[in-house]
Amino acid sequence: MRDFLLRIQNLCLGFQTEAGYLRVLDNVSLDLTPGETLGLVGESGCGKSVTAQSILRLLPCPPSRVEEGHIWFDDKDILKLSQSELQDLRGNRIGMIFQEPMTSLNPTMTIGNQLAEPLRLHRKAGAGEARAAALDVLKRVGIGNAEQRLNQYPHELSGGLRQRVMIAMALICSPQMLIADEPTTALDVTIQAQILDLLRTLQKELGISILLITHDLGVVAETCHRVAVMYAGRIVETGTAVQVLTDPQHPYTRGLLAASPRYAKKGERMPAIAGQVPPPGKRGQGCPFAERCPLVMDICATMPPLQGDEHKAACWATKT
Amino acid sequence: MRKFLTIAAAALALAAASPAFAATKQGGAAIVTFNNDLTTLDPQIGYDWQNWSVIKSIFDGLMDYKPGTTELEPDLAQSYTVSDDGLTYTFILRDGIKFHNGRAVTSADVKYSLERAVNPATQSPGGGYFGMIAGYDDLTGGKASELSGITTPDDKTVILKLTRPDATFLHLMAINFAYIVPKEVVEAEGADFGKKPVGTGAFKVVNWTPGQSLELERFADYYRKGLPYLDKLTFEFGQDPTVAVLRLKKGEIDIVGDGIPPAQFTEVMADPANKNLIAEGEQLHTGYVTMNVTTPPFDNVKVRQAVNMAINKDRIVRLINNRAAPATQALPPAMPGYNPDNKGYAYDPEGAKKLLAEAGVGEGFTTELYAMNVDPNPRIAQAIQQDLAAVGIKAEIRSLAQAEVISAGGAGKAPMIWSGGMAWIADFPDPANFYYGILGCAGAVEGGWNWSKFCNKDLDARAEKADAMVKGDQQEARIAEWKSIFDEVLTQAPWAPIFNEKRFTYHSDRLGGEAALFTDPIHIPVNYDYIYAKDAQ
Amino acid sequence: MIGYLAGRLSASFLILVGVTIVTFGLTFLIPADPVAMIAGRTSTPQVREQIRVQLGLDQPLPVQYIAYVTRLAQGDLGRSYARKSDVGPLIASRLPPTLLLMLGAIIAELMIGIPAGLYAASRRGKTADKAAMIASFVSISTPQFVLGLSLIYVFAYLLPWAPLGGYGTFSHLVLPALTLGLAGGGWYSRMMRSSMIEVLQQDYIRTARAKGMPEWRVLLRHGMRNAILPIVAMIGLDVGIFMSGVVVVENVFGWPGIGQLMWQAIQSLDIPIIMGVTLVAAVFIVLGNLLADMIAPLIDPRIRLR
Amino acid sequence: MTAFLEVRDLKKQYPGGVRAVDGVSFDLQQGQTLGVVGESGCGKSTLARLLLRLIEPTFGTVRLNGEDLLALKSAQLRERRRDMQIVFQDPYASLDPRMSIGEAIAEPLDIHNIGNRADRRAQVLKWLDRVGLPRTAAERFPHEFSGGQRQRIGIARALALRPKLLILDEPVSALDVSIQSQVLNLLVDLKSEFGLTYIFISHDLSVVEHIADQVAVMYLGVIVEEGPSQAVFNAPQHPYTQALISAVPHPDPRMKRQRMILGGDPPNPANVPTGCRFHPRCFKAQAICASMPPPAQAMLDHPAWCHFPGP
Amino acid sequence: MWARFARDRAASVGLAIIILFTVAAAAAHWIAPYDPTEQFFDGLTLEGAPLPPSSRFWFGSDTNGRDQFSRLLYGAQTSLLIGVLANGLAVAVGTLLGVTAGFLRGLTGAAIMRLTDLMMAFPPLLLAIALAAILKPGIGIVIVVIALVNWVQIARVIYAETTGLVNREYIEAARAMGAGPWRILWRHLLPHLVPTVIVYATLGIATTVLLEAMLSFLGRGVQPPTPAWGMMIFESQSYFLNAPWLVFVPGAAILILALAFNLVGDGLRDALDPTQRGRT
Repeated sequence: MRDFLLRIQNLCLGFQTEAGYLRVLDNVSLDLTPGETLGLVGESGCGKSVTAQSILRLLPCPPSRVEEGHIWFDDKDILKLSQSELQDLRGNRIGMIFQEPMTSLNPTMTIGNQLAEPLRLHRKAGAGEARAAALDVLKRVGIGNAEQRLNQYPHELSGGLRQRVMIAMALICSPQMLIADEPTTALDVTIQAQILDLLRTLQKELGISILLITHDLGVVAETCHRVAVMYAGRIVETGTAVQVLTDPQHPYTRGLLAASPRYAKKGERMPAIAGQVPPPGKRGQGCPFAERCPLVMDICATMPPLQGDEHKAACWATKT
Repeated sequence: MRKFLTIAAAALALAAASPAFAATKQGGAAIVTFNNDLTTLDPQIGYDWQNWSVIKSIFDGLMDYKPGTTELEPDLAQSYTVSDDGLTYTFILRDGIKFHNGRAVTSADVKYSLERAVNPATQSPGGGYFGMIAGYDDLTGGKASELSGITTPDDKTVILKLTRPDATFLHLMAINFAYIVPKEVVEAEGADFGKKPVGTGAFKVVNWTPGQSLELERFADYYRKGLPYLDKLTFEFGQDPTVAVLRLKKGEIDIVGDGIPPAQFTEVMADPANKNLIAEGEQLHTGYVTMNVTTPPFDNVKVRQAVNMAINKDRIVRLINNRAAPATQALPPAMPGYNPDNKGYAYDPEGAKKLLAEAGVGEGFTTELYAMNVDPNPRIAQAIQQDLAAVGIKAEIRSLAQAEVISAGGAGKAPMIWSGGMAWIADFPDPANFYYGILGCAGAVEGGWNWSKFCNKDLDARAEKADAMVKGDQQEARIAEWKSIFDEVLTQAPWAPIFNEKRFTYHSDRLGGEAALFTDPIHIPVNYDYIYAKDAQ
Repeated sequence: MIGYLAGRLSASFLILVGVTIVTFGLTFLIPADPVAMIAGRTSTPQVREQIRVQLGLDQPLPVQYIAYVTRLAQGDLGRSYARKSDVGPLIASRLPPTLLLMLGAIIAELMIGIPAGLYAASRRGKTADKAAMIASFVSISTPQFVLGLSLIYVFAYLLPWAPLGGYGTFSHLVLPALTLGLAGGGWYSRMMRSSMIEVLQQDYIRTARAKGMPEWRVLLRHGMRNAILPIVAMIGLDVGIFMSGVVVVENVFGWPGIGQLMWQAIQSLDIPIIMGVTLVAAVFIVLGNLLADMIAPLIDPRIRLR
Repeated sequence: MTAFLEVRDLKKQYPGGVRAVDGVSFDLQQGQTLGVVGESGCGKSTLARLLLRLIEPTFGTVRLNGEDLLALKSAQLRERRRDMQIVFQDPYASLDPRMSIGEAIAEPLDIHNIGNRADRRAQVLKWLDRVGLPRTAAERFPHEFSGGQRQRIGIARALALRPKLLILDEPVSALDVSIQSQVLNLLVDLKSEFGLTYIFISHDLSVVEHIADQVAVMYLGVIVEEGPSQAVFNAPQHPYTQALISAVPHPDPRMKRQRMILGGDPPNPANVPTGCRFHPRCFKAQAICASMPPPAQAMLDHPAWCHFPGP
Repeated sequence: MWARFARDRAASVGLAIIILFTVAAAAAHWIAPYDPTEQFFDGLTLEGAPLPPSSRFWFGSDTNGRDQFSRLLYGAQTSLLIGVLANGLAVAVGTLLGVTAGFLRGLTGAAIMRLTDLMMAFPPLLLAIALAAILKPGIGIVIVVIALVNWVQIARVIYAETTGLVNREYIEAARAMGAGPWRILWRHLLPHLVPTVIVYATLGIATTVLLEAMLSFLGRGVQPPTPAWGMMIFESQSYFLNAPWLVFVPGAAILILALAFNLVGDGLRDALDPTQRGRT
């Protein structure tokens, strides 16, 4: 039995809209062990960001609603925590960073104040103590001129630096877990390489668990121990990074890998997955990928379960 | 009761009650409210109804009127003599008259004050009154810096030489423009003299916060011993009269300076608690409609008469809560020269139509009626408009700021003007004051105040002849002549007289004094020098 | 930052010069002859002519304008025709009540607008939100003189809780300040609501929540400061709106400020006062905008870059 | 032979000293695809707009089929725009949200007075078919479509005028991988079908590698390396190109590569370093790099602007 | 769009009120019990005070003894006319100048914006008096003056929006297609400004009526005895304690009409936005 830090069980979640209730997460289950990096991959609209945000219950409620499921963190169900218990968890035991370092920092507060905020909140740190800690963490995430940076505002920093500040802010209370929601998507490749390198280093040094949300299989390959692939609100494949990326079982994962321009032959048509991701509300009872799937069968009208041991896939066509 | 309150009766009452004055004790204070701020307290400059009475309590002139009446008496002058030809007046000043700054008044101050009024540099609106003093033209023309007609042989004597006899001259020595000011203070303060006035009057200024309040204090060295009665007199500004009435009911203030606002008039009058608190009196006032006689169709006397007949004065009087009496002629009833036998034009729309037809405008015409834009004037104008419409005259109303109406009137651009809000309240109680500026040729020039542009050389000559009658025994004949002049004016009909306004002063129960003091025809509205505080008695 | 301020200052100066030109030009179109107002009913044409020369009205317009500006530069705003006193001190004595009233109105509108907007934003789409927004429309739709009279009628006449008018104590200030500020409060509540709703959707609000901040601190510490920017810009414009508003409100309440002065001057067409108040009002409007320009970078450091 | 598109020393300088594009020259033959790669702020999007004169260049020449575009008067230029069109990165921002799809696709025809209403309507339907959208799309509005569909609309609109040159400014960057490959395929198909010439601008090297015949690598407003796609990707000469290629993550976790991680921040066009613009971040930098701009050095078969080119 | 609008209950109520007022104004001649200018002899008490509401005068009589209800109905004509035309003109001028300044920028744009700065620093009343001195008083001048005073704020808002829109990529796309400036203005800028324009066209009603009252008072506006709501209030302002119906009846009419326009404006803004169409 593995020792789980975070365990999401059968999470079903949706939004109440004018057009009615739309389910966006369907039976999502995930495990994260201490010191592990789990990649959650999928295309836009697949529910990966919603999953990440639901862990810290950051989705406004209403319109969002959890139909059923549990999110266990350290043997407590986050979904049942009181508001103050939840606030004690956020930023303190679980840190989170977002896709847009540009807009995720408050433009009207200095870096120093924003960094200090979690410490003052959770540790009741004094101003001097918080400042020292902020300096320390800025250095740790590789920001030079830390003293000077503390007094600067977000707009005075480049995108890469801002993302480092975000990471520093998430780490300042030494959390057990970090949720990184598309942390490099808005960055240039050379900067992306820096940030991914930083995440790897930090994880080795601090031993924290990371849930990394991304759409880029390359990022997963370079950073994650294990991977979960999401499609239309469901986990369709999960396993170690090597298993999933070198021996994909689900036709969607396969298609995704094949569509990467890396693998396409010059001058040839690229292997593409036809069609679109069905939007929430137009997802039936069966396999959501069925309408785009080359291997579609009659049985696909019912949802296949995740099958397998370590490497699981939710597809009728694949043997496990 | 109301009959008792006519001017003459009030004067009698005052005279009869005069021993009681001796018993009146000094002390106490009163608060008067005004909506608008006071403009200036400079006697040579101040010329609106609001500062008029306040100036009278701070300054004095050679002559004055008996309180509550229109009867002349010497004031700072102990006595005066008039030469037989009526061209030389000699005034002897009283002893012991001091300015508020402690300096004694001399004859030089009188000369300086009159010259100051005439000198164009002062920009006095009343300088023109003194045109009969010798040297006037030289001073106004910039050829002299003094009035050659005024000499001061000694500290107490002032001799005034006139270029023509003028029966109104003693009245002129009693109006504010002729009040005595101390030269050294005027020169030291310059333009600020109107804000920090120093006079010889019953009250002196203690503090003036523009827009808020003016505090006056009894002048201890006032030459009339025992006067004034009040120790302190405070004016509060920016007080809406509606609010002021409510505050008076609560006992917070003593006099509603602006009078009872039309909106509350009926309610206040109906309240039995106010029975003894409202003083009613007449004013030397006529409200009238001018018709520009130089432009058609008002160049036709029949049209002007028709207008006189078309207007229902009774209804207009009711519109302003009966605070006036329908006017029959240009002069108000309390003015010498008023002809009680002349009933003027009766309301007769049919007759008016007939006259219009005779004048060749039977099908009616379109014209403009100017009026000042402050209540109740636009309402009165609308009432006139409706009456005119009934006889076929379509008058568009131009409801404008006072200055614009005056400008339009002066320029002769206004076919008809309703005079309300700018109307003639006499500066002194003499028919002459109702003639030259507003009905004579002198006023019928560009910028003048004769808005009808009515200029009748014969009448002017007769008026001058009447005013040359200066001797005591000629006075009856003089007034008779004026009466006939004004009868002729009525026939020529440059105006349509509408009503004579009455004044109602609402005061607190704390204040005492004859009703005539609260509706003084000279100290409009209140003679502050003689009213007293009941709680000091 | 210094360049930014210098630019704002020189622009402000140009506006003031423009105001003097336009004011001066417009007053010549007003059909009231100052000489007639000064000279009075007994004056002779001779005296009137002399006064005309004294006032310099016989000079060509550009000469008169230069004389006017020269006097202005020396701090001389001219002399009132109707009030026979210098305009400068007159306005100076009327300014404190007006500034007090405007301050009261700004406080009133902020105290109404910001909490109402915040509350509506936090209850978005609920009954409370809708009620607040209807209320804001009512306050915007009410003409000030109707509002002022209604407040007097109810709170000073029917229920004598406040004085009927006048100046002096705090209780005198309440109704006029409310009258002047209520419409602004309506505007602000709408602006604050939409601005706050926008801010609440920003990523950094999510960041703040992810840090574990209690909701009220998120609203106040991260939300307010960012949402208030458009309102700060409005406070500058408010000065201008108030400058018109005080004319009405001061009259309704007998408040001895420059609004009342202006109203009386307009009624008597006392041109020097009209010009003086216009100029002083323009100075305050310009100062108000300048102040808003200076406060904005303190709230949002990004503006310093401009 | 003159090139189809000839660009010489093109410069755009903004007030305040920002040198967004600082002397770019290249030739492009008809039917070819030029890929322009670089990171944000390198000037590649400005270059696209300069070529179309959506931004007025400060200096330089652009010749299309021998005609100097920069000499055209504005009316002539608008006319000439029939020949060259652009597809933007953000398909949502580049479609007027208040215009239906049909109106949007018909607009270029409308502008150039091509055909009557019915003709234009037919064209709209034809192009909808061609880019793989349902005909019902004509009546709908941009917000009703997904990113990939919107980009198809953008392409249809650009092609409606049958241009010769199509500039694609990051056309697939905002799209998901599975959609990206669909759009790339569509672009390849359209190019051969209509004989188009492409300038394909992207920060994504693998996409450029796939689609481009020629590649130009831009850094801080200048081209640092240029050549046939295969040559540049297989044997990059400039250290920046090398770093760029190595920074792209590869979706095979078993591939253990030696990665070059560039230090420092992305370049700032308001503050261009002296000498070689790349020297502050370069692992090969020497003294000369800070003082002298590097000349073009052709190693193997393509030029790189570096003092020390080569692997 | 109409379906969306109809679903907005507040806006529908607003529209109903506007229609009701418009109909009442148009039919004033048939609905009004009396001539609005007739000063009745029995319209005042013997002491000359106006009469409170009664069966003879439904909303009481005014200080000249005229029927307040009839004046209110006829006044609706004037006030609606002024409100709609003056605001329309102001919005047209403001939009035109704002768009021009935002679209052209450069010298023209700067000149227009400096003009707005100047106008903002300037009391509208003075402008009104001076202008009125040249023009003949009446409804026309009220409309012109109000337009001149009110365009400024609209121009600034439109300018700000235009500068934002001009930088949008779809404008660039239109230019790339070869669209000329006029086309961009008409097809791509103005449609986006319509919601703002509508909101301002409706929000200004209350201010407009106030200005009308002031101008009428100064003798530049509606000439007596023609009734207009603002003037009706101003005329009887001092009677509000003793004859409150004189102030509060037309006051309520202004408030209700302005509120109705505001509600409709708000509703239209939401309904006109196609990004909201069919959206959840």
